Amino acid sequence: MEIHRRKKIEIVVESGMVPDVVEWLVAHGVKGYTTVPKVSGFGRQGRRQTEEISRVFENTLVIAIAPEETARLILIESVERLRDYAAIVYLSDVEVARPDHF
Amino acid sequence: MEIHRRKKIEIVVESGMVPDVVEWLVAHGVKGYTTVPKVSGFGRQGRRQTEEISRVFENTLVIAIAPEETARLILIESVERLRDYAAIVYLSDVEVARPDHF
Amino acid sequence: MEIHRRKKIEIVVESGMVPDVVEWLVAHGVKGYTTVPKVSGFGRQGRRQTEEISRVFENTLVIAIAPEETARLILIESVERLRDYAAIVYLSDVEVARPDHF
Amino acid sequence: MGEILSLAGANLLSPMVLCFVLGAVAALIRSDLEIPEAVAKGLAIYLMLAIGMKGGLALAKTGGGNVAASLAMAIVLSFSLPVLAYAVLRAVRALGPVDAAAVSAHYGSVSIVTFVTAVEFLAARGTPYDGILVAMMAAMETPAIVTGLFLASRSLGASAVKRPQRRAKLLREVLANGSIVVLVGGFVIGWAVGPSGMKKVEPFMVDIYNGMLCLFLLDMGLVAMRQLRSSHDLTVRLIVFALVMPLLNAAIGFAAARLLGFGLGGTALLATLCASASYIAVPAAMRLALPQARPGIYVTLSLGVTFPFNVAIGIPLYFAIAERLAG
Amino acid sequence: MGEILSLAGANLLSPMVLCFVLGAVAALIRSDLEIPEAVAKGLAIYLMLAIGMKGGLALAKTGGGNVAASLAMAIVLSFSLPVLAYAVLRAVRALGPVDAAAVSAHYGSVSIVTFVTAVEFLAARGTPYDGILVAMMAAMETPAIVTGLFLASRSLGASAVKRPQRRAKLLREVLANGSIVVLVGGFVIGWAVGPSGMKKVEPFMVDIYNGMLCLFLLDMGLVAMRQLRSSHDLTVRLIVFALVMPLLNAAIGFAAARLLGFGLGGTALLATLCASASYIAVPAAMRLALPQARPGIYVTLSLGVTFPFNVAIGIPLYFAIAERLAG
Amino acid sequence: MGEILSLAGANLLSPMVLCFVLGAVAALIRSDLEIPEAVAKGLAIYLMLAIGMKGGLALAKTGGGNVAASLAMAIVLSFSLPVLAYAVLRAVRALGPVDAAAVSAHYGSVSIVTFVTAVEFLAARGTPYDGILVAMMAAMETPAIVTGLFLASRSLGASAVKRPQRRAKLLREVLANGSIVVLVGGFVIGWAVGPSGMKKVEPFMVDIYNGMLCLFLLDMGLVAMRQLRSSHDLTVRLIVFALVMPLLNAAIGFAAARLLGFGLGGTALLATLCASASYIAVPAAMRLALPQARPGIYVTLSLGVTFPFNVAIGIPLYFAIAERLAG
Ligand SMILES: Nc1ncnc2c1ncn2[C@@H]1O[C@H](COP(=O)(O)O)[C@@H](O)[C@H]1O
Ligand SMILES: Nc1ncnc2c1ncn2[C@@H]1O[C@H](COP(=O)(O)O)[C@@H](O)[C@H]1O
Ligand SMILES: Nc1ncnc2c1ncn2[C@@H]1O[C@H](COP(=O)(O)O)[C@@H](O)[C@H]1O
Ligand code: NA
Ligand code: NA
Ligand code: NA
Repeated sequence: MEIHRRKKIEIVVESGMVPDVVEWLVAHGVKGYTTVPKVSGFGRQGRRQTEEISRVFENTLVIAIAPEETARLILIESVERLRDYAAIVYLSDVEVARPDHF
Repeated sequence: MEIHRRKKIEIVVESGMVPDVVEWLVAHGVKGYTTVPKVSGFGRQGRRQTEEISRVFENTLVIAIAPEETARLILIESVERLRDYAAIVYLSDVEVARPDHF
Repeated sequence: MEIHRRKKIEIVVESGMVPDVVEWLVAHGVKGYTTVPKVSGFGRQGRRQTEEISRVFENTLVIAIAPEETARLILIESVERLRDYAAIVYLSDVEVARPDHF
Repeated sequence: MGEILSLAGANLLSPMVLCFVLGAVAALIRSDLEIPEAVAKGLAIYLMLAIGMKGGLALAKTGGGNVAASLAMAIVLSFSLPVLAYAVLRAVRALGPVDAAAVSAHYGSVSIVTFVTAVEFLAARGTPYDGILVAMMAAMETPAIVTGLFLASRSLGASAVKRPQRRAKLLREVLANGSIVVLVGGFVIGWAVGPSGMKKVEPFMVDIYNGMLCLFLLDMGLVAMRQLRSSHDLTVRLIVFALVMPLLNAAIGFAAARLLGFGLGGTALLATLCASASYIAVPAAMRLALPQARPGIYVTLSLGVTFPFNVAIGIPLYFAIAERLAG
Repeated sequence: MGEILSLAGANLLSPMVLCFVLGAVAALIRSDLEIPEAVAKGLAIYLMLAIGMKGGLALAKTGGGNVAASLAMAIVLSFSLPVLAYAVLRAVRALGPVDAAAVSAHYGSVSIVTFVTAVEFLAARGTPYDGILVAMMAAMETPAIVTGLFLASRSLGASAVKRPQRRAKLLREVLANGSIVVLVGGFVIGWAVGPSGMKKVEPFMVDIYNGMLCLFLLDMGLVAMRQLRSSHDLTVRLIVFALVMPLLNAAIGFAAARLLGFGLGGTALLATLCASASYIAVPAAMRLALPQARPGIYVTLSLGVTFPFNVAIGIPLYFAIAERLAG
Repeated sequence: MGEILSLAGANLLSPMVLCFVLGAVAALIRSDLEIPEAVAKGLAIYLMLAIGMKGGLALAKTGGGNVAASLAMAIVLSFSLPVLAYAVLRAVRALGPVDAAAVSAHYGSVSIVTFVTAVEFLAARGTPYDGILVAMMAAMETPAIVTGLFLASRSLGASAVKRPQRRAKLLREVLANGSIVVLVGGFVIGWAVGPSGMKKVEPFMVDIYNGMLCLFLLDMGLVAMRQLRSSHDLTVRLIVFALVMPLLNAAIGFAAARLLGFGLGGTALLATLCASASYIAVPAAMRLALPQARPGIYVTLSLGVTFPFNVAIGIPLYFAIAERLAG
């Protein structure tokens, strides 16, 4: 069986933005995504942590496996698109067995 | 100190299948695994999301660090084994310091 | 836009140690981190799983993107620092767009 | 007919049913209202424990009657009801054999929340019921799964119903599933401690019960309507099935109640059990043992169509018919 | 003055307010005490449903009065109060225009928990209030958001208030947000089922209400104090604003209550609504529509300063003033 | 003996203890029953707040007595009980020094749920107790940790008990841990608001208390039995230790109660406190400060063996002995 290379896009972003982020990924032709809710963190915007009365300080981790070009495009667009929000984006290499799925 | 290369296997799978998946990983000699519960997602089977009355639409992320050959074997077997279920599998490279642990 | 290489440090560790681990990462100049709480797992210390009355058997996944040297140093120090605790550490390569953030 | 409408109207004006409607409306207008999963599960365990205890206490008070016959009847009903549902689905060509088998298992099993709402309906009218009904509900939860898997294996070949050792495991799991354990456990506790023991927990298990049910039905309304909205596989034929099948099964329930010599309360409840469809235990079992069947169909029919129908219309209807039969 | 102090003292000696203080103390001494998020959300939904039902029941009992006028007044207040807050903040140069606009939206909207605590305060004194106040609270929750965004867009240019189609979506979302749906839904249910229907859920919705409020205020004390501790952006000027603004808004509330001809209970509650600041719905909306504004400021002011002030001192104070005005 | 058996039988027939048994049975038959963690934590906080308030109210009603002496005794007991446990474990060669030190800290501290169940046992028999017992429980929670760490450091060398600045932090954390804060806070609130204030929250804090305890003990039964099942490190010697140690500690408790001049209720409760072993606060502290000790041993002994023993047999036993001593 052949093994195929794809990129994994990971985005840690404030939870309120997840619907937006997901819409944006899908608009780029991403075929699927996974979200890990109630993630805490620390970054330029200070401590952000779940168990809050509002979701204003809660993060979500969004994961999407996609072709390399799509991933790069998303990384580049993210700089502008997520500038004002609590968010980071990074890519890494992954191997998959079913290329039609990603 | 020397640094050693291993593969990270990541499996997003419907939560009901986790006991099966874990048994299968261990049968391949994997020495440990980590599971992230209540993960949401979207894929060929449509939207799958937690906060449901049954766990039928809930996903879990399973992570295992293992030697390269084990990881490849698992990736290949996964195609047949998880065909009928909501699931994706992908591999990536990682570096570890304690080779006996993985 | 230029793309920059960083290392992703991932640490699965018993939840009670997270404040310690995070302090240690920040002491190494890491500019941010993300924690995924209530993660289950299996390893040398046996089955560790959330939904417990105490947090003694609960794991957390800590993620930090950092420069390569920092990451290697943390990996090496981890062997001594986390020896007595339930914990694993591994590194992988990631690409980011905003080098000043990591 | 007039009586049925007035019963349905009165039913709709209870705070419990209106909370269900509120949840459904919230989902319809795409509100972000969310009952945390942990709270919903906590409420479900509370309701099962309380209904179990009440049933056990009722049995302790009224004495046995035909306990063995009632339980045997419950098991027979659960084993056989799926055959009817399967036959209907295949006859009207609503689904292929595997999906039809999966759906049929749901209609042979029961919905605990529907039962709990029906008990509340009886209580509001001061109608007593036999405690054994609670045990019958527990007995009806799982046999239907076996029939459903059997129906599927006829068309798939037994091997395709996933690995045999998995099936053994599955059966064990289903028999020890949380709802049954809490229901049966509560039942035994209620029976064992009797009225004086139950007195100690009455404010919690009895007095605030209706209010807890309000919160839980609010969540169920949300979940049922969201399921209905997100579904893409529904056809008119399937929706009609999910509205008519409860009536057919209720008719069988009436006959069984007559055989067992039940009074008004027991008759209405047994019809409700037959008419209701599982949306917790059975979907989980089907998903693992019969992954080829589409959960978007079986969960939507039982949770999105049959459940609301029973809560709003079915329960008062079965009660009205039971009154005629008893009268 | 003596009377105010004694009212404040009595208020502080209620178990509910003391639980709030306990939460705050726990956060102060850096205790690891944690009310699980799911439990806190469940409690919040319970409180909103119960307060909604109580309001609807009160309306059913006492009849309409000037319902339309009251609701219109609520909407006008929520639209206009942010303008005053914005003017004050800019006049004293406490914040730049975008942060000031975001903060002002919070003070035009309302805090449900503050209202709920005030209702409890009235109940302990046997003071009745008009059910319509609950509906007014629901009506006051969102208009302030529109004003806040408008004030921000004046300085940012309309384009910078994030994408227009997002804004439409935002408005729809805010109108169907969970709190409003449960409040209004509970209100309609309480009104529709009337005293006999409410009787069924009274042990849950009324009898244990104070106790549930204790647990919730324990959590709110924790959350408010932790927010205050973790904040780095506060200035003395901002803290003074968060203590004085409630008084200004309460004054406007008294005037509005007089216009509507409210009695003692209604007057005290309307003043409380005006004086309170949102820390759930408005922060979420501001964060998405106005990401340039700092949540560390607006959440801290409303949740960390104004909310504790109102719970401990504001509510008895507004009540005492309402007594004078009514007397 | 006959009386003890009948007390134990009556104890086992309370719905609360039967719920504990139900949880244990569910775990034994490997049911998937699961009380969500958030609900269990919410219930725990409720129980601690309610028991604290009840204790404070009891103190307000009955007046002080020898408050200072009682608290001093509690602290002395907690500091010294681990020494006995450690000596026993080392004498019978059941464990190495580090594991023995960790286990001993658990037996010097207390289990809140055991105490709460014992209070319920007294209430069912109409036996009053002194409110100060609640404060004694809070005082006994942490000193044992210090003794345990000291015993370990003797064999490890002080340096191996993890970094000294960590130890300081640890102590501060333990003193401000959630259970203590809620217990002491509830105690002070109950004392401060007195009977008239407590009246407002009675339906929640008193009336439904037993029922909430049912749900919580259901979960504790599950958790205790699962812990017991999953353990691989247990030996017969250790199990015997976990059954005998409570009796030894209870004997010391009886002596202490006599010194303090306690009545029947207080004597039974102080023996229960001494006999119980911590499975929340102490394991967390040991895990961080003494990672070389195996949690599979200390959690299993205190939670899986001693806790069920006390709930089912210990509490009625200590009560029967207290009756003899008082009589
Ligand atoms: N270097 C980093 N490594 C891992 N996660 C990070 C890092 N920096 C930021 N994050 C995460 O991204 C969120 C938003 O980051 P920021 O926008 O910098 O506040 C934080 O709350 C963290 O969860
Ligand atoms: N391209 C993708 N990237 C990340 N996660 C995915 C992707 N495709 C599917 N998933 C996840 O895998 C689950 C099962 O996928 P599927 O079997 O395609 O429905 C989905 O619910 C998602 O959580
Ligand atoms: N090979 C592995 N792959 C993924 N996660 C692991 C692995 N080994 C251990 N872990 C995780 O790390 C935790 C601590 O491991 P250990 O210290 O080996 O007990 C476990 O509970 C797992 O969550
Ligand atoms: Na049925
Ligand atoms: Na306001
Ligand atoms: Na003890």
